[in-house]
Amino acid sequence: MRQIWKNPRFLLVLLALVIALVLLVLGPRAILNFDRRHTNLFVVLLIVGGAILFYTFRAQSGVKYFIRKIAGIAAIEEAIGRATEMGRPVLYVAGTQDLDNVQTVAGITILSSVAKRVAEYDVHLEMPTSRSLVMTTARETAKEAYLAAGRPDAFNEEHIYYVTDEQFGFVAYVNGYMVRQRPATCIYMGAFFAESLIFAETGHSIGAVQIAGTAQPQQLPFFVAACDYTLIGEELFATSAYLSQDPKLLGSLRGQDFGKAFAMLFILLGSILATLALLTQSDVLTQLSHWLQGLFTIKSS
Amino acid sequence: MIRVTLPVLLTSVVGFLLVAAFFFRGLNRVNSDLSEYFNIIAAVAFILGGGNLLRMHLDKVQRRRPGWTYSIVTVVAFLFTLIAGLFKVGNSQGWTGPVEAQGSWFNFAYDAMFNPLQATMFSLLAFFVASASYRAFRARNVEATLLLVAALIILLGRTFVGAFLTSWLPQPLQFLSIPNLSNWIMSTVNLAGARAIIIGIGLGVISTSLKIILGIERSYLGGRES
Amino acid sequence: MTLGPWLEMWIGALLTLMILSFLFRDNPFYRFAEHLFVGVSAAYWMVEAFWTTLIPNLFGKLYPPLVAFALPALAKNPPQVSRIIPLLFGILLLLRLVPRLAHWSRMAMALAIGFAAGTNLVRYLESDFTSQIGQSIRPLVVSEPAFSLGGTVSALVVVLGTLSGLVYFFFSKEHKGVFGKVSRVGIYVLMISFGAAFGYTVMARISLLTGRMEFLRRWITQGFIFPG
Amino acid sequence: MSAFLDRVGRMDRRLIYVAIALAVIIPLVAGLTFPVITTPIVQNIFDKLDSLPEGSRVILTADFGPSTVPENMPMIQAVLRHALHKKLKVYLLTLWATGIPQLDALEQNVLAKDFPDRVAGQDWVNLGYKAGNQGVINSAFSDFPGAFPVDSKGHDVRTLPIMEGVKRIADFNLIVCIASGFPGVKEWIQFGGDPAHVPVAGGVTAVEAPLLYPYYPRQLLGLMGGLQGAAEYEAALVKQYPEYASRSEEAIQRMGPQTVAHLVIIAFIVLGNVAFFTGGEWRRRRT
Repeated sequence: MRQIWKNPRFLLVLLALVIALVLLVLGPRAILNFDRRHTNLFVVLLIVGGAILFYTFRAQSGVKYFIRKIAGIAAIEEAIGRATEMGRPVLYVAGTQDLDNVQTVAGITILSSVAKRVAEYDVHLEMPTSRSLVMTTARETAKEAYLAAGRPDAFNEEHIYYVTDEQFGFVAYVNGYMVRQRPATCIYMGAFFAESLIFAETGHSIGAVQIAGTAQPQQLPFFVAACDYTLIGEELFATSAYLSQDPKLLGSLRGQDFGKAFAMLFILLGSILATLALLTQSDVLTQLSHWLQGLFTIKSS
Repeated sequence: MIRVTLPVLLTSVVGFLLVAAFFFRGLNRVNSDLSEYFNIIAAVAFILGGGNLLRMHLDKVQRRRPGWTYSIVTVVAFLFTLIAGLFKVGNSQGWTGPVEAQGSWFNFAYDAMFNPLQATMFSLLAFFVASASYRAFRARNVEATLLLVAALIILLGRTFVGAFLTSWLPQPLQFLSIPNLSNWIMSTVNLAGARAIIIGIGLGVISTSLKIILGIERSYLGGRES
Repeated sequence: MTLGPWLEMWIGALLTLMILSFLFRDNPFYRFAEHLFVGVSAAYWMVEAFWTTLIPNLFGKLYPPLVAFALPALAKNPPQVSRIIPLLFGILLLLRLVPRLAHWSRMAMALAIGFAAGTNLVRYLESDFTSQIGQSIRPLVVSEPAFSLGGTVSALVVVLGTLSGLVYFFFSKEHKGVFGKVSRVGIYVLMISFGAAFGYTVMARISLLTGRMEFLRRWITQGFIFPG
Repeated sequence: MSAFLDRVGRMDRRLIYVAIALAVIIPLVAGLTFPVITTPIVQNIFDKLDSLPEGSRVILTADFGPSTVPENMPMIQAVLRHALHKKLKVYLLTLWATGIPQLDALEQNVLAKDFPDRVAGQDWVNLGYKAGNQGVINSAFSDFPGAFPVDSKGHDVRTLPIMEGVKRIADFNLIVCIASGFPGVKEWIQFGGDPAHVPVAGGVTAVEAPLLYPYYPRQLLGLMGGLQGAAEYEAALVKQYPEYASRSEEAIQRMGPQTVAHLVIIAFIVLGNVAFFTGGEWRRRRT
């Protein structure tokens, strides 16, 4: 019973209570005022979110799921080992955006696993940040990770520091750091914009192993072209689960696969229906096709 | 208790409230208020970040550590711009004028130093795009070959060479000409690839956000069951 | 050209050359420009945050007369007591400077991360997941105004390309057999779209350098005439 | 020979940087220009405008701010010169508050200088800026004079001869939207072109173009993408009407460095692969 508030189920119940309380306090006006335009989104969230939670809790209660290997994630462990052998630092950049971007939060959760390994290998981890809030959170996360790895004394807060909010001022600094300290491994995890290629090309020029992960579609071509390994979009969000091997997190990946199957089913179903409606020109099929597409169309305000 | 559970609980409540604010019309003030709260916290965080930057460089100067002369440059530039901006030095309209007002020292720092440095760092991309193309577009395996061919077709399509190279094609085969092929790739294969990636990202964000809100993903707090 | 712009042109030109020198190799000139840029830009964003967030949104709303010296228009608004909350969280964050109370700063981080999770979840649910499925639902055949083979092939390529791309992202299923083959087609689609996107943006990058070279040409032609 | 190719395969980055720098500087200094071949996606716009009979009505929008003038301005100037040459009735307007200076610039640089004989309110009209984004198109769909009651000088549109017979968007023969974001080409297709069955052509910045390809060719008859698109339209205009050569080649001139830099990059890619196939790496992999 003592560990009650560690158990997610307890948290879930507590949450439901808090939310019900908030809605009651705000008065029935808010509850009755359900935004009809977002009904289809609410249904999609229930289905996809429900699947993710279902598989998460099933995995927690012991069900084992197959998880395919992702080369980029496996390479992270090797790359930290390489840095240790060469006695050179590991450079970690959690994107150039602030904590209100969930890709940055993903970069911080991956830092937790990377910092554990860095603590075990006792190699120097250097993490310049482009936002003050990211600096403070990353220091907290890394300190906890060193503690979990049993090496609290090895942690030095000075290695995680704020440089500047300016995207290209930050890149100018990191370029200088790379060519002078010559890190053996560069890990970029988070939201990047045009500066992605500058990191990757400078990193290549000093011969570092580079692993990048981002969910900014426009930057993926540059990371894929210039880095040794690239985690593409959704793979960035799966990295924390892979590295921590936490059954709950691995289970949620299976839930995400359900979401992909859901998307594929409706794209295929919808397209075939639209084709038949077009060819047969039958009213029934046309209405059905419009209805199905309407489910996934955003009603503008 | 304070170290892990309380923060996780706060994250959950804030997350739940924002999701609810999206679905219940009565709550949308929550969204605007919380985004202003975030901006304020991020602005206060500057004291920690900027303060640490200043302390780090001052420390380097005092201890004469290697590269300390350059740290003097950062400290002087930082203090000059900070004081010029906070006290609106040289601002024609005094305190009430916009901080970037023409003629103010802060505006001078922006026009003379910030702007050219930013534009030039950005322009380095022209060089790096060339060196990355030279190095990465090599037919090592099937994937790299497809990357190479697609890039070449689009690059050729952007110059007159593309049209010249395939102008000899007979009329029925003109759809294979480089300009048409590059338009076709952009509107079909590129579109399909982008759609698959974006749907995947959507799922990744929904899953990560749900795990954070329900306290399942808490490794950002170190995840130690303290 | 008067003295001010002439001086700014010279400083800009020298800094431009210092940054470009990095392409050759790291050198004292680049190192100077880099440290200068870090100092100026860090302070620049701090000042912006102060005058556009802290003054108008925190102090301006919490106790308007406090900011009357800079924003007289705000002075008569009634104080908004709710601004105590962000002030409180700001103070909690600053407790990091007090070692004994440092862990209280986690509450400010928790609020930020909760904000990220809540806002991103609904935005990506709407614009990235749901509406992309809606836009992918298209007839597989083009027969308006007349049957077009090209149009039909294109429609098929788009739908099948999207489906195979999604198959590549499956985590919990072995990429073997038919599933493995479709996944390979998926990575091929992704690689072609990355190559095309890379080729397409080269032009935008080149124009950045053209802009800088035009600036340097103006410096060379006009910079050496001392403003009278 | 293979030693040379091996070295080519692993050429020093700095050689590439020097080549790119020269590829930009030389055309800039020498004012080099290259033949610009108009591709179908831009030629369709030119042919459509060229095919319209005299007196046809064309909406020409300047939905972009000052920051994208280098890419968008050459497009709108070329289309305006072409429309005026064909004696079409041109209705200039913008849905961007920051678009007004661009409309005024068109009046000075194109209308006043090249077509001084054309009468405002009869051959062309500047309807200025209207707030409301796609809402403006929506209301213009059913009542165009209602959506744009006054022109940029404040005259009541109902008194202007050019507005005779103009009730709805369907009364127009073509919509050409020059834009850089929202509201832009997509909104003019969804709220104007499609419902009113009026053909829509677009001209956007290079970054925006890929997002609009899916609408081409059925909902969007043509699209100018970035400086390249502007240069292609200018090339088509000058080929058909050589008298505009001197005044309408702004984009073509700025395409000099772009074309050379692209050719240099293509050459390096080809060189890299030639060295790769003949050099050691390929043979080592094969044995």
